[in-house]
Amino acid sequence: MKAFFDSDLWWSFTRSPVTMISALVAFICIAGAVLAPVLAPHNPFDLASLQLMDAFKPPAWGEEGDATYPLGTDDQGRDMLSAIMYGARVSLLVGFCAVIFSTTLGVVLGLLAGYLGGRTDAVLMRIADIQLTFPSILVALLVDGVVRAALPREVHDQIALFVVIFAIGISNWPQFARTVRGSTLVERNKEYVQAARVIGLRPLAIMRSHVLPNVMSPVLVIATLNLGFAILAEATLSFLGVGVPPTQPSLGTLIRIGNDFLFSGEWWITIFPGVALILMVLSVNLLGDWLRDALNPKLR
Amino acid sequence: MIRRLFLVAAALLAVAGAAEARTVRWAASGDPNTMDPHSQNVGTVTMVLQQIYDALIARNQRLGLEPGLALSWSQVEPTRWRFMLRQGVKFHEGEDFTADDVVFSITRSLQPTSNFGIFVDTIDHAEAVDRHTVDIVTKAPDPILPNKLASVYMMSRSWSERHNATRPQNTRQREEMHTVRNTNGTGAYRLQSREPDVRTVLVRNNDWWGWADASNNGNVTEVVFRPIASDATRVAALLSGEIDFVMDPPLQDLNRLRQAGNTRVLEGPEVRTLFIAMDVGRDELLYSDVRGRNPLRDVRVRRALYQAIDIQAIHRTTMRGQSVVTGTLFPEQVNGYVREEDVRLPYDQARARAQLAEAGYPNGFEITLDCSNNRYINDEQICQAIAAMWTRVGVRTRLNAMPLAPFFAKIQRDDSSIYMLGWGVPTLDALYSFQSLLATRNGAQGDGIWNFGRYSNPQMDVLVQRMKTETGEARQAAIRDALRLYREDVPHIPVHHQMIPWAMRSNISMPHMANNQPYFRWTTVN
Amino acid sequence: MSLLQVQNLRVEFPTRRGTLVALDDVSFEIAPGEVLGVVGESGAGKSMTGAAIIGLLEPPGRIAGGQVRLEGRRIDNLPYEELRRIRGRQIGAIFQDPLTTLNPLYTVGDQLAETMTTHLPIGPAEAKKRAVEWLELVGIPAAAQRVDSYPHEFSGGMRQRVVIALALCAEPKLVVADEPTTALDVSIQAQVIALLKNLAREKGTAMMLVTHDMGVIAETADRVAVMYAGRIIEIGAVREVVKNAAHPYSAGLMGSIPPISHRVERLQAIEGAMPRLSAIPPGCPYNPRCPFVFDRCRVERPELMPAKANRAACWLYAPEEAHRLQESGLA
Amino acid sequence: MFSFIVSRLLQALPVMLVVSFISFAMFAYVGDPVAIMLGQDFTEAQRQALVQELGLDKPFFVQFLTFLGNAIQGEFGLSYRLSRPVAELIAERAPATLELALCAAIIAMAVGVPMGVYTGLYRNSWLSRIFLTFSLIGVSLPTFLIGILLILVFSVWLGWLPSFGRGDVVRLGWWSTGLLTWSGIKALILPAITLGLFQLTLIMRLVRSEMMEVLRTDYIKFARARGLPNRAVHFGHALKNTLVPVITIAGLQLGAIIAFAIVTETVFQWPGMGLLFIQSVGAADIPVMAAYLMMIAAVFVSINLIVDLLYYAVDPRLRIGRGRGH
Repeated sequence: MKAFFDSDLWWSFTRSPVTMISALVAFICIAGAVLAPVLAPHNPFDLASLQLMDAFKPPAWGEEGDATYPLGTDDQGRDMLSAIMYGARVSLLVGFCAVIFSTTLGVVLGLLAGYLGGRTDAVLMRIADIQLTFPSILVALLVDGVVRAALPREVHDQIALFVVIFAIGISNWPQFARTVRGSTLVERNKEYVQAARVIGLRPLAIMRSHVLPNVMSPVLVIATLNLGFAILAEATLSFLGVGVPPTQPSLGTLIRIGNDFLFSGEWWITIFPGVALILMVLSVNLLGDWLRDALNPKLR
Repeated sequence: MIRRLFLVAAALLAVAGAAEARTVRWAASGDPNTMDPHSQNVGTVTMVLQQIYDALIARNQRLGLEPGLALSWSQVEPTRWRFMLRQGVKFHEGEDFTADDVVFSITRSLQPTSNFGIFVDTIDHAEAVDRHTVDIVTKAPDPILPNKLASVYMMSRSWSERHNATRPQNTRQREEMHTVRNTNGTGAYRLQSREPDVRTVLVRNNDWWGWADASNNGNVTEVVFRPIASDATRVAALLSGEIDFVMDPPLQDLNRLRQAGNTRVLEGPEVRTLFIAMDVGRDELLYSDVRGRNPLRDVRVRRALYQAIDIQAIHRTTMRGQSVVTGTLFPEQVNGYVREEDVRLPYDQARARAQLAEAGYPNGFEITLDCSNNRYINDEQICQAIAAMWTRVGVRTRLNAMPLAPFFAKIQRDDSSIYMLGWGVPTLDALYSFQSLLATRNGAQGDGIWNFGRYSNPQMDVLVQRMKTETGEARQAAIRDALRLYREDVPHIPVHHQMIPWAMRSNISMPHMANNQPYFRWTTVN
Repeated sequence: MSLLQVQNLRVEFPTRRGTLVALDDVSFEIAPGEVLGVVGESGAGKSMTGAAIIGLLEPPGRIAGGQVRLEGRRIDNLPYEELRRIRGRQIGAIFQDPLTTLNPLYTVGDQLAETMTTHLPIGPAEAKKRAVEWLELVGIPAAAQRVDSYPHEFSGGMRQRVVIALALCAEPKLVVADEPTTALDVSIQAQVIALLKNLAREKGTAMMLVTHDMGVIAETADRVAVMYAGRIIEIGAVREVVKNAAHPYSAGLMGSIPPISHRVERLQAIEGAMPRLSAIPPGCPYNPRCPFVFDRCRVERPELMPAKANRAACWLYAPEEAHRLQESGLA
Repeated sequence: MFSFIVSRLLQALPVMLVVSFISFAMFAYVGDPVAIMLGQDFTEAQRQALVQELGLDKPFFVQFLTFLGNAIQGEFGLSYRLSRPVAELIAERAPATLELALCAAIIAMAVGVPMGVYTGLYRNSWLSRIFLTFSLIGVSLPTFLIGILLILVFSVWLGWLPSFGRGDVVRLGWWSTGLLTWSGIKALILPAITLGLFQLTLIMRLVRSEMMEVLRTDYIKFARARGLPNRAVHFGHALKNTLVPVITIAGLQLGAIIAFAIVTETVFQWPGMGLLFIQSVGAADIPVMAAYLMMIAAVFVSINLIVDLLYYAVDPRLRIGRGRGH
């Protein structure tokens, strides 16, 4: 811990107020999302608690506002604050899982390609090239579309969340794989790895203990920047109506619903989830930017 | 001299002004998926085609029957109706309209690929008596045939044969026929161009027979229809003046449209009633946690679900007042409506819980409500509200909202435990609803074809039979009894009659129609 | 009058852990046509001195004190644009790695012509003609054809010849050559150095030759400056410094210089390592490694003072410390 | 040059094969076309007849080859939803999407590259900071939100620009263009900005980091040491070297723009392929989806080819050696 606070990373962190603010915002978003069941004033998933007569309440500070609903309510009488907290939960869940998925896949395949080289490398990188040809949002749409068409609706609804995670995750692995492969190629030829080979360590062990730690910092940077992308991708899919199921509304779903009320004066139904989404992605992106600069001394 | 020139110029301008194009740019959420008049009995198709095609019998602004392509009609025998046709009518491509075209059109709409069976189900055949007289022979006496024929459009035999379109397009087999994109009617407007999903342009047919009639006072020379699926975009387009007329403005934006100054809202009821239908046929529900029995077969459970719904909250909040709360099957415009039977079971959560307990479900049960999300006004929101209300009395409801196509496919497979449906009555007669929705599905054409909950009550079947055959007071009595039975047996949970606000630029005036169809023959642009 | 005068030059790098002093009180002069060798271990500040003279210190590095004068005119505080006119025209530069010094997307002819048209009153056609001449001059065979080649089509040695041509083509009075042969194959180092030396002599160009290769210095330079930890610790005629170094560090450094043809090691190893810039000891920076260290060295910083035939920054040569010099055996 | 193109085309072949295989798999296996076509009431004989008619009883690779053969001729069957030949539908919509994508790409490049160059050169100026903040907000804003906000401001509040559709189009043979009418151009502005904004910020950030990378290289230092004017150093030497990676990414981004057009077209009801695709996804219109996929793949492959050719033009190192060492 002490080592951490003493590190360059921490130092550059304390030097950048923007980074500190975005870290704070990101922390609030994540905490609010993770602790939603504890912190949220209402449970928007509990149908029995919804009061239709409380629908369309403006935020608490408005004229007809109600202190029970700090950010107002939506068309079903759902508390917006709670809905946003739970929505952020879904958005972040999808974002994190998708990034973890693509990171794992990308790192493993990248290590394999870089370390083993030869045919494995050629095949894997060719696949990555092909996939990179396609924009990730399209890959995600197609995966989602195929699964949607292939599975009966009920089954699909139950696994929709995983489908979205898979669709977004699978669309991003080549980025990781390429980076890791590049770093692995460099590391592989370094003396300590050669030495490890000579003393007869198995490739797997070499990769895990020698190569992997050295490629982690670019991976961390890409992962952070990808988190913002994954959250946006999920919101976009949900906005198009092919994302998470409506029973578990994410921020994108909330925006889509709120979109209908944009002209009618009930602005809070769309503005607040929109602001929450932007804040979340912006803070994550700022952190990612900072991390990239901090871990890449050349840029300083 | 100069003054005179001015006067001439002004006069010329005035003339030019009178002759200038008066265009109505019209938007709705859905696009017609065919231009074939006998293929799809869907509002989005009819709203365009009824400008282009005429039926034998027309409707007036109050939806009453008027002479159309037929000047007069009479029931010459119990099963034979005779129609005297209007003379000198020409199709848009120049063919004369004759009795032979009527026979052709009736025959065409009787084909199995037609979706218009409900309007022609009683017809045996049509025969031309002379060039301008047609007889239509029914299998059994059909007192409301003229009502039905107001929805059957007349095509040209020679044109159809020339273009290899003598039967309606089979949407199932996905064939592309000439009629998918081309029309040849006798109506007030001609189809000038059509790009599916993008724009459909109609131009005024100055040779239309109806313009002679002073009641057809419209001055619209061109209609440009564009589908805009997104609610927000549609409203934005109207507010910004890119669109003159929106048929389905979102309810939440009505206030804004009323206050906007250059737009206005026409309000009025639609002849369409939303209700919740239930699977009362199966012994075990498909989508529920109750095993071995079907709670919905118990009238107490149906009543409990009924009384759990706070319909006023839905009316005020979800519908923003744009609904007519009802306790019966159809609104008052429909022949057979009885005000005394239009009474709801009161909203009473405690009573709902009590009845559930009585029926043996003190802890409620789980159920899945199927619902469309783009068919009726705020359909998904209504279902969400209802799901919440049911959950509150213990019936834990999962909402399965989906687009029109999969929704209809699902309920038509009898693959639903409980679903919300909206039912319009184009014939404006009670039989249409009872026969389709509540008669036992027995394979006879028309009976119970939309009865996907398999409600079957011999009493109801008898009453439907009487509606089909009897006339006069006896028929009215049968309808009254059926409505009483509907209230007592709770085969459906009525929700409300839909209101259909139309929004338009202030310079447009047109009559609001309860069948949710705009009539440009009555539309003026200033 | 000397061509280049550097007086009390101080270069600082502000960092998070305080300001690092990369060059401290560096002073020297170069006469017209003279070759000054600058030697020292890596990190001693040799390249930094060159960069400071041509005004291309990498940010955040900056000149914090002292002056640089070219023909008596102060150039360290000139506006960017005026200094730019001096670079290439008056002071040419040669960098270490010919592989990365040339822009891969332009032909060598284009790069030569571009430099000449920038500084000399000639048109493109003339520039092209001179480009071929310069390539011939630096020994590129078939120059007329190779003038349209891209850098990647040349070998390393050939590329460094191109770089030399680029540095000299606007006929500057001074060339700062920063380790011009380090990145080259041993077999061609001598050729390139010879070329550089001959060209400089031919054109009368003065040169500041930065290297850590004593052999190169011995064969090329007129005078030599030895740098250590950002300071010049000894400066003098090359013969004197090589044969009879005054400063203990230089003396160690010059221990043996094999002939350029079969050289194995570049600098004789000296016990210990040069201090990092962040940890320069007070007094004489060499004191932790110096075999002759005494108390004064740890406290007081020595200035350059006459020492043997040279000038050295070592207290042993302070008149009052003469007895210690005797004991050390350096005398 | 010729062999270069041929080798690139040969490399594109497997991509197209893989994509057509996926398309075919979708077409043939997803959602059972026979069941979809027959509806609910059918006899076994009818089913068999349709199976034969569609050739579904033939061996797998024969079916695939048939599909491929048809696809090459642009024959993808009829749309389930609109009962019209899919190829015709796509050909009708393609101009709308391509015009939109091209304009968006031009906006993204024309604004993004200079902004990137500027921020790369003057890293600490206040304008750079504004640009950077703007770009961060740009990448953090979902496209659909940008579109909605633009409509709100420019269509509803200000009433300057249309909120949907393509305006009046002019037919030039089979191509329909909105660029020749005033209303068409007005209709293009908001969607093109919406679509281009995200890419603009991406390109700006990319150019900036590449520029900074290049500015640190020795040959830039050497160019300065040769006393070249800043203009020559920045725009002659640095920018040209920056362009190499920028071309790749910009090419890939053009693909991304076509894909993201799906979202923009939905928001603006732009009658292009993206809207067609989304409507088809909603209606499970597999033939359209399959054809769209093939068509997009073909577009991407061509874009990649063009990118490679541009590379070839910009980077002399590619013209001889095999290596693309960088």
